Amino acid sequence: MTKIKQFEIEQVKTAWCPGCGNFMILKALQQALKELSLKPQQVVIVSGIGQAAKTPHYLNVNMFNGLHGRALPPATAIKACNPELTVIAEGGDGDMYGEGGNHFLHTIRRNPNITHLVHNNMVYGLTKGQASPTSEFGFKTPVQTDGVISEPVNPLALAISMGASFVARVFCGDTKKTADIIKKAIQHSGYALVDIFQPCVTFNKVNTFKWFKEHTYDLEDHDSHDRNQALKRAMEKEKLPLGIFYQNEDKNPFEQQLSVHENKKTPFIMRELNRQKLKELLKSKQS
Amino acid sequence: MTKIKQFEIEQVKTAWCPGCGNFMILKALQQALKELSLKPQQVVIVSGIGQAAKTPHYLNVNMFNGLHGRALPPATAIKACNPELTVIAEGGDGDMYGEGGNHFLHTIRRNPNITHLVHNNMVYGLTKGQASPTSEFGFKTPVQTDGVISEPVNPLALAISMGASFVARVFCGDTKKTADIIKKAIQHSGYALVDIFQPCVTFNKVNTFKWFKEHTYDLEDHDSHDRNQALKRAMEKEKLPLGIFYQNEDKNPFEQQLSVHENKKTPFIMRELNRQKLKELLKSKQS
Amino acid sequence: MFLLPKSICLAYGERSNSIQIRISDHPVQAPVRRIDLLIPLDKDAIAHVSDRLSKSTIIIGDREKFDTDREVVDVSFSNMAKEIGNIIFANTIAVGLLLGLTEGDIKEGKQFLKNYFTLKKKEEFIPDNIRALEKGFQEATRLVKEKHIDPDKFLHMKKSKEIKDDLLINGAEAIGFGAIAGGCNFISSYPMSPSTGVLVFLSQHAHEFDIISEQAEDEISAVNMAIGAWYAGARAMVTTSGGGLALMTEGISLAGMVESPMVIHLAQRPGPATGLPTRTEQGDLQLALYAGHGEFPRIILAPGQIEEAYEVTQKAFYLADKYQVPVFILTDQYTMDSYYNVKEFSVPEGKIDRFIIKTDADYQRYSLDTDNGITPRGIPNHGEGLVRADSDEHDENGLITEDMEVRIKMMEKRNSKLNDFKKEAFAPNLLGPKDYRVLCVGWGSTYHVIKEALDKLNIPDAALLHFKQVYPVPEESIKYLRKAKQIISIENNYNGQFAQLLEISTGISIETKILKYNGLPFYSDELAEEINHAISEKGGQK
Amino acid sequence: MFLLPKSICLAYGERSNSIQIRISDHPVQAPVRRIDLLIPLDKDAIAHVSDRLSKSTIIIGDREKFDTDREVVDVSFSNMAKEIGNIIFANTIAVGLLLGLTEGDIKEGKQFLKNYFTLKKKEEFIPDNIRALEKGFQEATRLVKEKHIDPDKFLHMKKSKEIKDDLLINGAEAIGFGAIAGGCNFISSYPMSPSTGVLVFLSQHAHEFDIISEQAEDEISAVNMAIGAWYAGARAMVTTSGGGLALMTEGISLAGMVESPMVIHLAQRPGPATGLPTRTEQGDLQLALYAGHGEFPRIILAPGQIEEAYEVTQKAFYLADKYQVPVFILTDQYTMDSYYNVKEFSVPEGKIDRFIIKTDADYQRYSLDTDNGITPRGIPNHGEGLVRADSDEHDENGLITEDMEVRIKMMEKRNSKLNDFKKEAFAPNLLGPKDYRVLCVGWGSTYHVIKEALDKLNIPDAALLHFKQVYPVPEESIKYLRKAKQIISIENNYNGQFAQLLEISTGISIETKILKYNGLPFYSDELAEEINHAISEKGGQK
Ligand SMILES: Cc1ncc(C[n+]2csc(CCOP(=O)(O)OP(=O)(O)O)c2C)c(N)n1
Ligand SMILES: Cc1ncc(C[n+]2csc(CCOP(=O)(O)OP(=O)(O)O)c2C)c(N)n1
Ligand code: SF4
Ligand code: SF4
Ligand SMILES: [Mg+2]
Ligand SMILES: [Mg+2]
Repeated sequence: MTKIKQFEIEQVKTAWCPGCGNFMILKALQQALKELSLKPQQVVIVSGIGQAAKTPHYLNVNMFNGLHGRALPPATAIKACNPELTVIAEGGDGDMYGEGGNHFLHTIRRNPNITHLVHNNMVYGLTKGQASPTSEFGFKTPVQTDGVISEPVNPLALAISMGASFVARVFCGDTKKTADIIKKAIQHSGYALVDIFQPCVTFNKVNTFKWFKEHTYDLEDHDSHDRNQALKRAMEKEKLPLGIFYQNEDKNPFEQQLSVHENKKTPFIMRELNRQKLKELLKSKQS
Repeated sequence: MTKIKQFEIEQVKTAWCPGCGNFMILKALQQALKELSLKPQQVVIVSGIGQAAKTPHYLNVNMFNGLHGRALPPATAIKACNPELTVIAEGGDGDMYGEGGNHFLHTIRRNPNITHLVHNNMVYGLTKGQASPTSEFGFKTPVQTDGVISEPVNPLALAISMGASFVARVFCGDTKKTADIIKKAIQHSGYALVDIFQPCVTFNKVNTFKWFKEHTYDLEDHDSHDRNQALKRAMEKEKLPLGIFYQNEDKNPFEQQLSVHENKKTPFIMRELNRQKLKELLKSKQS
Repeated sequence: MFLLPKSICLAYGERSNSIQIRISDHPVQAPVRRIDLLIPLDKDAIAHVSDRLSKSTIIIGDREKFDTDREVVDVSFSNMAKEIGNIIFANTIAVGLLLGLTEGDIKEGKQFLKNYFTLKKKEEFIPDNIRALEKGFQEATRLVKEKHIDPDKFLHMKKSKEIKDDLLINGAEAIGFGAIAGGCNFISSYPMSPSTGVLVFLSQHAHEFDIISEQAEDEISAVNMAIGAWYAGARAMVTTSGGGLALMTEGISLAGMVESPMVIHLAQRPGPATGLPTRTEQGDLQLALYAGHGEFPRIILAPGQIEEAYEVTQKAFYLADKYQVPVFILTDQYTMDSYYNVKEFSVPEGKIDRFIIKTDADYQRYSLDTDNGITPRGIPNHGEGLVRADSDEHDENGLITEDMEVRIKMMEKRNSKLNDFKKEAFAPNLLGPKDYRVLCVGWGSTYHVIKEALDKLNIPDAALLHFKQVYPVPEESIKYLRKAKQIISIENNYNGQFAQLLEISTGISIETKILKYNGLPFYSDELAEEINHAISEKGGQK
Repeated sequence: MFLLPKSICLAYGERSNSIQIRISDHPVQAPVRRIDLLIPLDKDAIAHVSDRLSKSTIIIGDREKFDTDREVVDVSFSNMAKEIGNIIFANTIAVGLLLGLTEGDIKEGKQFLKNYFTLKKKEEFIPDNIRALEKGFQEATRLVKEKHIDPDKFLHMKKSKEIKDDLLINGAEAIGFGAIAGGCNFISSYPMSPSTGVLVFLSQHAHEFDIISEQAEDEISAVNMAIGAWYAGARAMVTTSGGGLALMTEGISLAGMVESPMVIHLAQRPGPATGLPTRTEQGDLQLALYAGHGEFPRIILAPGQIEEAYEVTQKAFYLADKYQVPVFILTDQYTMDSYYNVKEFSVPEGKIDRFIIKTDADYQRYSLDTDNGITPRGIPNHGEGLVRADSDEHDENGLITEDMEVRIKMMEKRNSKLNDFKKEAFAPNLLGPKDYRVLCVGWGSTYHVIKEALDKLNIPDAALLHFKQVYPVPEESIKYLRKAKQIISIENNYNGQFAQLLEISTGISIETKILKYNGLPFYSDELAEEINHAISEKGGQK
């Protein structure tokens, strides 16, 4: 293993196809972490399974690469047990909005101070090209032979309507802006969603680099503290805005509301059982 | 078993507490079915597990009482296999928005022509009073001893933002209106959500009959075809509007998009394997 | 019950709304089929237990309510309760009546009510309940005075020093106490009968013991959260029942692969599917044994007594942490909801050993440089290293690999982790003569009931072998089973799941099985008959 | 492959990006360890298989690319491919080369390419692929001419009438065909390697055969949808792998309780957790056996041949419908992705028997008035009755009950449903001498490889007993196992799961196990050695 000085691993061999948007996301994430001057030891990336979810294998941080669709619950728990860690949950659109949809809903409700990065390539990459929850209506695949007949998930509208405290969308083609918004998401205190448009050059021949370029534009003149407006912008369909849609700094994060962190900051492994109280509680059960 | 003439079962013995709002919902549902002149044999109620989910035991219809949280997938499949059935999915707030949250999301996306009745008592009744996803902030229970610290799900806003084609909320205290809106939901072609405020007299001492009366009002002067407005109304918090928030008649239901129903209307059990085509397909694999 | 100072008692929810109380002048911890005194409070109660009534059963209740040929000593519970203000007070009146009949101490009864409602922060209920208790007590006096009832038919309760310091708790509380004593500081679960008691207990005491208690959106989230919590340094558990465990299956496999410790409390109820949510069964042993795809080691403990529930739960956290494997605690509705008094529990001394190291910069989470398969666990930001947990097959650093040699090594590493555990395994408990011919085999919640049945039968060459560790099957088992001429496996399920496990683990076949699967626990009197029958059928021979 | 008219071939994805082709003048359907000709296309390919190379292995490739001591016959695949326009054409060039070396018919090769891309609606790829094929073919001629290679080292392919009508399909297609032939008209699944092929196959042919194919949001939805579909009258299935099955566990229990038919195709891959997604294993037998809380019957089939995959899948729908139980089809990545030619499949004649009745007004879904536990199924709106399926314990009408007598009857009803199945069970297949001393036991995908290994060894008293029905263990098994002096269980897993199942089912212990768990299938040559070794160790004795 290389020395843990920075977030890049030297000579990393990825499983990604040449030209895949994931490389740009990896770079943007490394950039953001570097700019935040975090120590690799402080950062935990929790991921599911998929091409996107392989990202933590390719940079120098703590990693919890769990099950497909299940990154958010461990991420929430890790942050709850050690609020000093910077916790990022990362995965694909299938991972996070399909298999993991229920955790998406309920993590928004909890509002833990974690960053949620979703590589949205509108397809299942790793399993070779089936429709994902964000695939567009009519998108044809070997399984959806007549094209997708379900309405795609709009993760931004969903998150804003559920009261998420930071909601953004970026296109990985703009690495600088991607890095910048990831940075802001990490800095945000509370749950922060960054939906990242990512071309899959192998299995999505519709939503290509070119397509994303042509179908997106930067949010401007937008008050990211106005929830109704944020929702409206999130529901735009013709051209898809990029940027921070919504931000609410006043929501208390999940782990800060837990009584365990109220008086003590000691990490869990340093804590000891309160034997005296246990004895007292046992005594209270004397018949 | 009593004769299947109407939807009431004579001398039914429910497992519900005296005074529970579920009785009113049962009555409203029976009323709605009767007014629609449906035959009991045509109706299938699919439910999960919980006090609410026991409803189909207490009326004369076909019943698929499945697993906690899992009513929507079988309901969707039943409708897909036999579009002539009137399919209703019914359960509690925990059932449908907690355990079953992911199916809620994705059923909205599919838009099957089913009716979704959620008894929303803001608590887990059957398991004796833990918080549900709709429990209010601060609601205390034996598990949430410091009160709920997560933001409650707003099922209406969620459904509207996801593109649900019929979204309503009622209070079971008004049986007539409840019956009326259930009827409209059944008549609606596509997925129809009716979130039903229901007091749990045993485990929810906060959101009582009185509370619901005082905290709700009827939606008036509202254009239920304006999605942005519907969303705004759904997000109101001080007083909670009741009625049909949103309705979109132009969405093609899931099962009507399936090729199997395109040319034939024969029920599945009547269909036969096309042996000729199978022989041909096998032949195409000759090496 | 709380007023049974010279006796031991047992109670459990037998119908949705019934409770069995057994009072004796010597310790008893098992239910019996026989009913001496029945106080039916609702219309159907007599019918529900009709097959358990004998000629000598006394029935006390609202006579006019019941459509029965049997003699009912008339006490108008409903009217009395309504006088106090609500039909629900009938319960407390019945307790008062029982207290009166057994000549218990009403002062202590009142004190109990005060404490109970104060603890629940429902002080407003105290006065009416005390009135109800008194009413019942007086009613007992009347019944005796008016000769409706012969007081000598009842045990008279006297205070006893011997059990003065005993604890009166149920199985759910014992598991909760065991968890706290085992250093548990994280529980994530989804409510499910009969397992919820443990979640409630730990939530109630979260402040005192610095526990994070989170109700998850579903069981999948619960188990994945708990694994995350272990990863970050907590001692975490989940509590659930069969359906919930079914949903946790994939997460259990994750724990197996990332080599995470995990503690899973599984309170069984009758299945399949929703089954009988408020009844009892031992039907999910095989589910616990094989839950999770792929092959990895696990430990399954099944306490037979309330004391053991405390003991094995505490130990479960230690074992999980030490061996980095999932540890199951298998109980059932019967265990969860039964109370009896037990001797005071000892509180562990000394620091809790966490088996966690402060990492160096070159830390490898899955280093193969170990001779027992166990690589010391690191925790993020505790030391200079990085901690990489991976659900794919991985190399020593926790990075995904397809190297076949590494695959083989990792499979062997994971599956050898319990080799050392044998030394500290829980041996099965042999009760009765060492030179038995007949060996009754039980596991989990049937301990007391088999013991009592055998005590009743008093067959000189019959013994009980009880397992509180059901998997890995303890090595001593073979020795014990070999010695028996007839083995009788007793299980609260349909297929005799533990007998099957014993058979594959020991190669010894078990022909006699006593199985009960109607949702109720065994009764010691009924079981005694069945054992007797089984022995006479085979003559105590194989 | 497609051009091997006088031979049978087998291919499977052995690395993420490698394929093994075996060509022979007699039928072969098993992989071997030995490599005669290696065409490495990427840098690491030689290292990946280095332990399988012998002195006589010929390597053909871009010599400068490889850092190896071995002799490499230089063919510049990359340059040639780039000339055509893209590095991916290297594959087709390699095929052309192989075709040339074996003197195959280039015309048929071209025709295949045309058909293949036309079917995929990628006609634009045809011309370049044909050019690539030709290039490779010519290159073979050059190699022979310039004496870089001795053409006599290769089998020369000739057309054969015998196999003219054979089908060339893989396991995934065979399962798909079987499903169609079995009347499947509903599939709901979530993609997961290596099971997705079946979902894709049925989706591709949904129009022709009136199939609803729905990609669910997760596996939980998939299994619950499929049960709903059966309820409404469809013949439904799910296809998944271990992690997905883990998530379906609760749904399987639901099928058990509501007595729904269900067909579950489980394509195994190495676990635990994510494991090795593109590799093979037989590690989830016990998961399939015990998935689901509570106790209910099930059937598990495990085809050993492509023909059997077709046969048992078809039968699975019949059995599920008839016995109202979940039926598993257990395959693995090896089966899914392997191709070889097989004789034409027969298409079932006559109406598919649905075992469904038109209901009367007093229809009871769980009527106990049956002597085999099976109540005829009704379907909503088909007749006058109501159809009530309930996951709680229920009465004959499907209404929730807590009646203990009914509970017992329903448990016994459900668990007796397979009593009649014995008559139509799939007996195990005995290959080799009837008077064997050594009996090799296999199940599922190992059929051909064990058979070939035994053929190679040619030991007069060794036979193969292969199970395509693994549960319930067929009754004949005892008879077969008893006869053997030495039983050798051969499984692609770590724990010898089937051997354990045989032991509990027959009481016969199996001491010799040959297990492989590195993610690869057995090789017949390697396996022959191991069998030989196992026999000589024990001398063919118990
Ligand atoms: C329980 C489970 N179901 C299915 C899979 C198979 N699987 C792995 S990744 C994946 C989807 C990949 O799509 P996405 O999450 O969008 O990631 P991408 O590869 O596109 O980055 C699936 C279905 C799995 N590993 N586990
Ligand atoms: C998989 C699973 N988890 C948990 C349960 C236990 N359970 C039954 S009903 C219920 C919640 C009931 O709340 P809700 O859905 O709101 O219905 P209500 O009783 O309030 O009408 C729970 C947690 C279960 N049956 N299955
Ligand atoms: S399949 Fe798509 S998402 Fe995956 S690595 Fe290749 S291009 Fe990227
Ligand atoms: S617990 Fe609540 S929801 Fe359930 S029946 Fe009683 S009052 Fe109704
Ligand atoms: Mg994707
Ligand atoms: Mg509720």
